[in-house]
Amino acid sequence: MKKLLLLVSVLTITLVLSACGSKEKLYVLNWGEYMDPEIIEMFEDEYNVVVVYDEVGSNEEMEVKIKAGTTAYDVAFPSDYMIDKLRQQNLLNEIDYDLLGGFDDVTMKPEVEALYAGKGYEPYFIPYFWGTIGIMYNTDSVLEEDLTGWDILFDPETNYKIGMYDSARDAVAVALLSNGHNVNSNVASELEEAGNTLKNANFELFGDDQLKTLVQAGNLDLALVYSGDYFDTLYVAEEDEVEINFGYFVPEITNIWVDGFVIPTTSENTDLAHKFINFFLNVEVSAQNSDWVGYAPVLTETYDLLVSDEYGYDYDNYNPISETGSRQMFEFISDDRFDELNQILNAAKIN
Amino acid sequence: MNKLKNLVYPYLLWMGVLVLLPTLLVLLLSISDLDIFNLGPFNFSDDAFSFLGREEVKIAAINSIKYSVLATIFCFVIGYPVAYFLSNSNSKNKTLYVTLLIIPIWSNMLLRIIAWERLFFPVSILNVFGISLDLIGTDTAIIIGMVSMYLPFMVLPIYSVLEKLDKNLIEASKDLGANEFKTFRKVIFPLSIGGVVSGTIMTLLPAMTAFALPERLGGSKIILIGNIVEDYFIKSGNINAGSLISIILMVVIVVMFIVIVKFDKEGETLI
Amino acid sequence: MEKLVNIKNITKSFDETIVLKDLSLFINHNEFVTLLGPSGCGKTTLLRLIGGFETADSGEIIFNGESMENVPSYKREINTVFQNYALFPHLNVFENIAFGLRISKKTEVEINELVSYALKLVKLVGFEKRSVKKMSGGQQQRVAIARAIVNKPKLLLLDEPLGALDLKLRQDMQYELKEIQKTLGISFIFVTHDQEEALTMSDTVVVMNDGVIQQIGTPEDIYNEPENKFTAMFIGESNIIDGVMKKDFLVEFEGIEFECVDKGFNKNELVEIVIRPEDIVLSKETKGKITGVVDDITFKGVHYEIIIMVANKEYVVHSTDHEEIGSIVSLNFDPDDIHVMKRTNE
Amino acid sequence: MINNKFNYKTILKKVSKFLLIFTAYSVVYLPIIIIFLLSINESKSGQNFTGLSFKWYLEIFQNERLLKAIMNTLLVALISTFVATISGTLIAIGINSLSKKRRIEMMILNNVPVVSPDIVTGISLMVVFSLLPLSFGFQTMLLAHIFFSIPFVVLSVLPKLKELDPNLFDAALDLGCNYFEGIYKVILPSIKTGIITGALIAFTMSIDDFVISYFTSGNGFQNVSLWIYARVGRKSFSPAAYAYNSLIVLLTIGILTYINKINNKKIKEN
Repeated sequence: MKKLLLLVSVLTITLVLSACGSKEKLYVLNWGEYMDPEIIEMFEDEYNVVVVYDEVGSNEEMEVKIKAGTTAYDVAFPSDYMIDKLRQQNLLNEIDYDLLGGFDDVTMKPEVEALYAGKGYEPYFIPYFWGTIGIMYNTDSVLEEDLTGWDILFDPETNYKIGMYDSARDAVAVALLSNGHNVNSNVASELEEAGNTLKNANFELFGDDQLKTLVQAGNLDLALVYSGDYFDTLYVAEEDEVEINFGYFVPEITNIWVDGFVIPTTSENTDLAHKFINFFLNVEVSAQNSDWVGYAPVLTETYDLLVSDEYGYDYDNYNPISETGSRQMFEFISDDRFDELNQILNAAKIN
Repeated sequence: MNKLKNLVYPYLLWMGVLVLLPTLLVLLLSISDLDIFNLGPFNFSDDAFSFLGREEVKIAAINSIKYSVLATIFCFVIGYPVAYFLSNSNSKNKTLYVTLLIIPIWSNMLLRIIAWERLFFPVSILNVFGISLDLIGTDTAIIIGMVSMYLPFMVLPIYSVLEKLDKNLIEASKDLGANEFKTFRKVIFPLSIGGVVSGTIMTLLPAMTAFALPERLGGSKIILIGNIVEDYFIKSGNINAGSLISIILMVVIVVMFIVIVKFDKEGETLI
Repeated sequence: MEKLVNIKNITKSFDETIVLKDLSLFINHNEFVTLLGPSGCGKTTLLRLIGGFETADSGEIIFNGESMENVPSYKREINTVFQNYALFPHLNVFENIAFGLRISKKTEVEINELVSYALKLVKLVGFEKRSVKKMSGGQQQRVAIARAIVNKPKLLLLDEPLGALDLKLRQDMQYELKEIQKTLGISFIFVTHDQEEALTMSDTVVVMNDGVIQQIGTPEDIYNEPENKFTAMFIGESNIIDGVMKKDFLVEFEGIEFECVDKGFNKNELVEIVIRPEDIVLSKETKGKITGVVDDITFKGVHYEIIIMVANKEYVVHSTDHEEIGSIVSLNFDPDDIHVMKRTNE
Repeated sequence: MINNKFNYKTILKKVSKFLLIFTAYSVVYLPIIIIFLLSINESKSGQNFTGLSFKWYLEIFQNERLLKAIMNTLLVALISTFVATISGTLIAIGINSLSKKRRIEMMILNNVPVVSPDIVTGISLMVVFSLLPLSFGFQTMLLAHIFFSIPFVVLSVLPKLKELDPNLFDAALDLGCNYFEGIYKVILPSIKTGIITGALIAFTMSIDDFVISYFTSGNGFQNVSLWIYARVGRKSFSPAAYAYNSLIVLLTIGILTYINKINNKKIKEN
């Protein structure tokens, strides 16, 4: 019994020591595997701070964590509509551009900047990564000519095995698009029509991270995915030297999303938060980060660097816009409206 | 013995703060529009109750009961005989065999569910053996998954009750003319009810409130009450409705707990 | 008449320790037999073999003319009263007793009749609905007996059923069991290590030790005519003296020749003599008798227990009158108090 | 007199017995085997077998975040099990000495955490902790794990206490033990198996918990379940998780078979 008591006392001491480190702390709330750990270490060394890195799997979880206030997050990475939602609940600080020295010598890619221009929440965030949603297809089983638009996903008599993303906003948005409506439509009839489209469709399953691997394996022929999912599978397949038997088709009109740095009002260290954001405005750093994460960068300089032969990335099918094509970004919706979308999705799941 | 009583008082305080206070809070949440993230003034409202009428909630409730009962029955049908054979075997590493059956519950449940998911798709490792399953989204997938996760929780209590059974009773029954089967039916099984009750509770409860399992193995097409509660708490932010459903779920479980426990007079069966 | 039970050359061992060594025994109808011996002598194992709870390594058991090989215990018309009663905790008194009857599919009417008869026999009328867990040891024990006899077995096995009872209750139960055996007219095999119990209840006593039968006989034979040292020592108290058998009816020990009632030994055979302490009468010192010095005296209620030192050997004597320690006395006994036995080496 | 009746009934019984045992073990172990196969598969996506490799086992120690998550999981599990077992046992002793009615009431209170869905426990603990002067992270998660482990310890110790002869404790006091010695020397040894079962279950619950940890964690304190769940969003998680999992299972099986072998040797000796 004596030995046990000794063990416990040692454990509690080490624990107490580890808790109150001396260094200044920066609390970051981000998606999983969405930032190169090396860059965090570089930041920690340069500013002699400790970055406490918390991870979540969805925008809604991010909102819950910030609203709960159980941790004083300094930097978070919500998507466009969530930035708008947090702003409206005044949970975000405005970005103080004077503190972002690096901002002057970089320019935001025009098509990215155009997305959120005039949406009202520009002052609250700095873009981090962006992407589209599209259809990942298995090249062995799907005929190129079938890939015309969103309706391929919703054909009730399809003999393709189709996977739908298990997220209310994306599923309903794509249904709306296939009926020619806007992703943010709040018109009851359009939403009802979208609901029926989803209900009558013949989905194999609703999933999230597994959709991309299922298409690659041939368990699914088509699936609604984020552009990042496609690239992630592409890089892994290249690493594995495995035959690339899948493609990414972006219909004419699709949803586009932007994740951005934000500084929640819970932050107790906004200066350090700005330094952290500023750190990623450096072209080399953001290039290394984009290379690790695999998503397309938002800064033109970084984009040019990655496309150059030093990295040799080819982003043309990352966001291929034809002249007639257009992009629609999600806007802030209230909890009730979100609940409505969720009901539509659940209804589709149940039938 | 009475001095031992005051060991209980600190526990009362601890449970008071961490059980009664929150349960009251969740109750309050379910009958008002209190915002959990900034506990301020609130007024009573019954909009949470309107959620109960929803199609998705009704179907989820039916699914939860259907799958948890089915899974528990399968766990019992497989679990009881296995517990019986194990406790009857006189091999010297009997305890090892039982612990081997319990070890898997120490590995992460989400990983095990994902492992099953990979097996249930047509293209899977089973193709090496010429087998190709297409079970995702079917009842079988959910039942197999639940049995795989909860079978040890059924076997353990039954095994321990059978182990404690006084062997003389079995001889007495045989002595009075009952053959193997009758002895089992009239003596062994009735006396092992306590274990069956604990096993049932420890299988039915988790199965009823599962949410990762139906999501992955049911292809999110089969919704259980756990998914609805997760949706309302995290995704669509109607925490009040989520609280109401959780309260109802707890009441149902407690009632079921009391009804099942009636089988075993002492009243504190569980493990 | 065919024997009820015929046990032939039974040997049984539990992982290398031999518990029964080539044992043969037969039991008649309507006979109260007791297996008596120290714990670990194999008596319970023998009982369990008859009951079918163990299978012998070799040898045969014939019950009611049929071999019991491969016959499981539930097919034998034998019932057992277990040492710790083994009452079914989940059934009340009535259901416990009716258990066997329900198995053999008796009608409800028959069951009620038989159970109330059994309850009357064991004096537990009115206890039908009681839960067995809440009853006293004596009552539980009687339920166990009722549960066994109600099935009208041809043979009843009792494995030290009175062990857990207090003295008074045990004596009553000994008497009651004897009565029940008489009224039912079936054979009982009763296992005990308590010699007094064996002597008061049995028609025949089988003394066992180390898996071997030491002696079979009526209580009187066992007590008065012990065939070997073990039985003499185990049953009652006895003084065992080495002696020489001069000729029939004449034995010499302690250097003095005495008349006795035993014969059939060859001349001058070395023998052992058993004299019961209560058979020795003390008297003033007289020539021609064994004389000794009173070494110790203890009051045992019914009698005094006096230790007499003769040369360097101790004699135990039970007598009702007091003797002074150190006084010289003579030991007197009649010829039929002397029991001569073959000398065993151990 | 060996029973060698070999009719179809015994064969049928033997076959059905084997089948049932085989199904039970295979349905429980199949995912473990798949996880093991995934852990030695070279390819990250695990869709196709691109070669045998143990790199994911190495990556456990290279992937700093996963390693930290594993350390956190084990740290919380060990401490919470230790504290829960000690306090749970003492509480069970206390409850056992109550009158029947009081005891049932205490047990209903004790079973609430076991009975209520994890998500409710998680949310309510989060709210209560936010009212208390606690920093979210290790402290709150440890407290939460202790909270839901104690009831299981109480539930496994109590039945053993009921089998205990009540005046054992009085006998100890009578022989001069003081109050604590009485418990420590007399009661604890005789309910050892109950305590061990309770500890094992508490450990299992803590290692495997996800939902309650999700709501009671913070400040970057992450256990393995949270690490896996957080990766579901943007990119799939690294197979190092499979490797860690297989390591735990292999280790436990190894230890238990070893202990079993020793026990059997010990039994054979005496």
